[in-house]
Amino acid sequence: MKIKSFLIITIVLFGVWIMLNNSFDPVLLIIGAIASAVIALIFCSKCSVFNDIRLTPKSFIYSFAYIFVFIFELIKSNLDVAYRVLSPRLPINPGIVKVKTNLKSDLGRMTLANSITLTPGTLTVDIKDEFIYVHWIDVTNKDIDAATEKIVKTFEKLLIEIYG
Amino acid sequence: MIYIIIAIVLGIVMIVMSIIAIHHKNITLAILSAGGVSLVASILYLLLAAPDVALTEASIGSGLTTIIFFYVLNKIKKHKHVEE
Amino acid sequence: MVNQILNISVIIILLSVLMSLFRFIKGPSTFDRIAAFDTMTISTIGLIGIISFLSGRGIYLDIAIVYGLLSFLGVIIISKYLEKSL
Amino acid sequence: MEKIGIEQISLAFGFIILMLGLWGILSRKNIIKIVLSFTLFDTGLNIIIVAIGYLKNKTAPILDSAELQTDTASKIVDPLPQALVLTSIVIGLGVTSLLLVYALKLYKEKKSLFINDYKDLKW
Amino acid sequence: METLKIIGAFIVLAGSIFLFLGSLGMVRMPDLYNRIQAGTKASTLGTILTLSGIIFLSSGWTGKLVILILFVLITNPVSSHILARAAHSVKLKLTDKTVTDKLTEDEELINEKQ
Amino acid sequence: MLKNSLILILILGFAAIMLSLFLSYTPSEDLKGVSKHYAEYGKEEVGAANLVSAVVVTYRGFDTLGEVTILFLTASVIGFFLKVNHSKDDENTAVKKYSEILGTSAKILIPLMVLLGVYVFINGHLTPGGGFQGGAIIASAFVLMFIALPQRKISHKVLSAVESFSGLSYVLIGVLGIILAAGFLDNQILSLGTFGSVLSAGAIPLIYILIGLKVGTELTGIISNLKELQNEQ
Repeated sequence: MKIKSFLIITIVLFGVWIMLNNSFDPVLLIIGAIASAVIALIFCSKCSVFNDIRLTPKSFIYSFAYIFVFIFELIKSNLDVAYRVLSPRLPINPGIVKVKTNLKSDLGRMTLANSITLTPGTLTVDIKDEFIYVHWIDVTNKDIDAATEKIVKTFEKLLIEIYG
Repeated sequence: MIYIIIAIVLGIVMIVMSIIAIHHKNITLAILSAGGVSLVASILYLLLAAPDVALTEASIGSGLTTIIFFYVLNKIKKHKHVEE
Repeated sequence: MVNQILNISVIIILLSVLMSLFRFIKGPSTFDRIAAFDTMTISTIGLIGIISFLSGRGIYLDIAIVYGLLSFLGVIIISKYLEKSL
Repeated sequence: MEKIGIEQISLAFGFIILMLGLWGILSRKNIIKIVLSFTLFDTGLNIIIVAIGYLKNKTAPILDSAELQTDTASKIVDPLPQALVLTSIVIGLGVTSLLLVYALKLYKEKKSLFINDYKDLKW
Repeated sequence: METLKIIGAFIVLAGSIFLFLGSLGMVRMPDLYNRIQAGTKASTLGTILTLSGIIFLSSGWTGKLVILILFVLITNPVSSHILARAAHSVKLKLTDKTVTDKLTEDEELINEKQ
Repeated sequence: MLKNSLILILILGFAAIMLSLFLSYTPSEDLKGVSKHYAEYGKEEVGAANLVSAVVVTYRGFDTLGEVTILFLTASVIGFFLKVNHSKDDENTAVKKYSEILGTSAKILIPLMVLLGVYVFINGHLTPGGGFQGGAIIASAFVLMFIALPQRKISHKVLSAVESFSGLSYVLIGVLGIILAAGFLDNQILSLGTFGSVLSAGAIPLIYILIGLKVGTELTGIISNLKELQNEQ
């Protein structure tokens, strides 16, 4: 299992290296490969962030779907912010609610929390075990299940296919 | 022309931040503002065609100096709460 | 044409920097000021991008990357310090 | 408006920040604030040096395109002040961290950061 | 080619308008959490749009700009989450309009049990 | 009150001097003197695309050696002042307030930041940046590690070993310059290569790698000394 995490990190770092340098000079590629392998060995010999990623075709399809859903939600959330900021009497009704998530993997939980922060009217305040505390700018329902249905479900059903 | 406007606005930001850094009672905020002065100064260096200096100022002058300030302040505050 | 539109966007970004500066001066608590600082630095990343296009030097983008990372680190440090867990 | 360039503006702001830093060093009572003013002073001085090295309508001294590699001297700004400022910033970090550690040590001795409490060398 | 550049310039303009809205929210909103909400979302999309507009304008820099966009996308929500969390842990007051605060209730429950 | 007015008079005097300097300042049109030499012949003599790097590492290499020495002395003095006793009662607060999201994102960001530092100092002779900046970025990555993942430890022995090794090699390269080329810290001990590629500019990339490692480990050492002091009573 360790070797998989190491390989993924090396490949990611190598990709970043190529994009930073913006050239395919063989000397640069060799230096980059060595540097990425050494960094991955030093900093990620124990960490297991990327272990939970499923490398199946299905998960790739879901990743693409996730990216599109995310961009759509991001634009929607900005229009929402624009509406709230520009309207003269500030239509807000804020509060901190509690929602529940079934995700287990670290990376999945981080992605979920970041997505919640960037989607309309919500901000992750804290995450404890399976509960996420969310600051919601327009509380429509204080109940856990109803809030979960509204805030989390769009992303979770995609993320659970990618990270398991 | 546009560079002159950018430089004037950045200069105003820098002066306001340095006045806060010197005169505000809250010392956390003073350190943050001093870091902000360095961070804004690095854009001014960029306008003055000095990218090397800008990179150095952003990484060393702003980043590490602020970090060391906060570590020392944290150590001092552990002994006793010092508000100026 | 392109340069005129870019000049307008630079002026809008500068206005937004000044407005964040207003919150930075006024903000009742320290946290409000940190949030204003964060917004200000993120806006300046866009400003650096436009400056590097107007000067025609792609190497200026390196500074934007370092700048973004270090402003992130600054916000983390100061929040952790205020939370008393540095 | 034609005559005023970005270098004069930066020079003026650099002078103002340097003055503010000097004012802070001389008038503040808290040691941390004095060190902070010292870093401001440093920043102002660096801005002045870089602004003096700037030449109108010229670009950064990094020859990454073929166009810049011929007749270089008429196309770039002065690289020498930039190199000196680079050294100055790094040494500024060293000096600042030393000052701060001294302040920490002083605080442990006297339990105070207030400069008027240190009267040992006053006659 | 020219139209592509003009499209890019308009994308940059849209990005700067979002950045402006973010700062406006920073000024107008009544308490810290709402300010962070407006600030983070608008500044993230604003920066992304600005940088991707520059991709249209100057195609040679795509790699670095994509890296920059990814960095912003990872770091910006994390920093606002940490800020909100720290503010809540030192019990910063929420605005009077607040309807509910489940996190404080839960923390009080835990403290009572101990 | 008297003191404040004295300070004010002093500042005003300085301001008058500065104002006269500012008013008499006339921007120059062209490079003069030694800068002109650097700009015209830097390409053939040093072979670095970034002329600032050429000045810092080769033309004024002694300054840089002194700078590295000053940083080393600072780190030693700080280590001497803050005698660390490795106590065990540590980090309860840090672990209690450990944030999961920050931890996960730090696990992704730390390798990326270190890679960015490596990029900055390997390309020091082509793009803005160099050993000092790259070292500072690596040190910032370690700071993020200290904050976000308090359970991870770094070994001081490895740090000081890397630091001593790179400092020694830097001086050795300087001495090699006396033997193989024109003088101390001359970069022509390796061939200049094609202008604008990675392996060009003689010894500059090598020197920048060494400086980067040295500065990075030194600054990390300073910060970790300051951090471990937190636990001492």
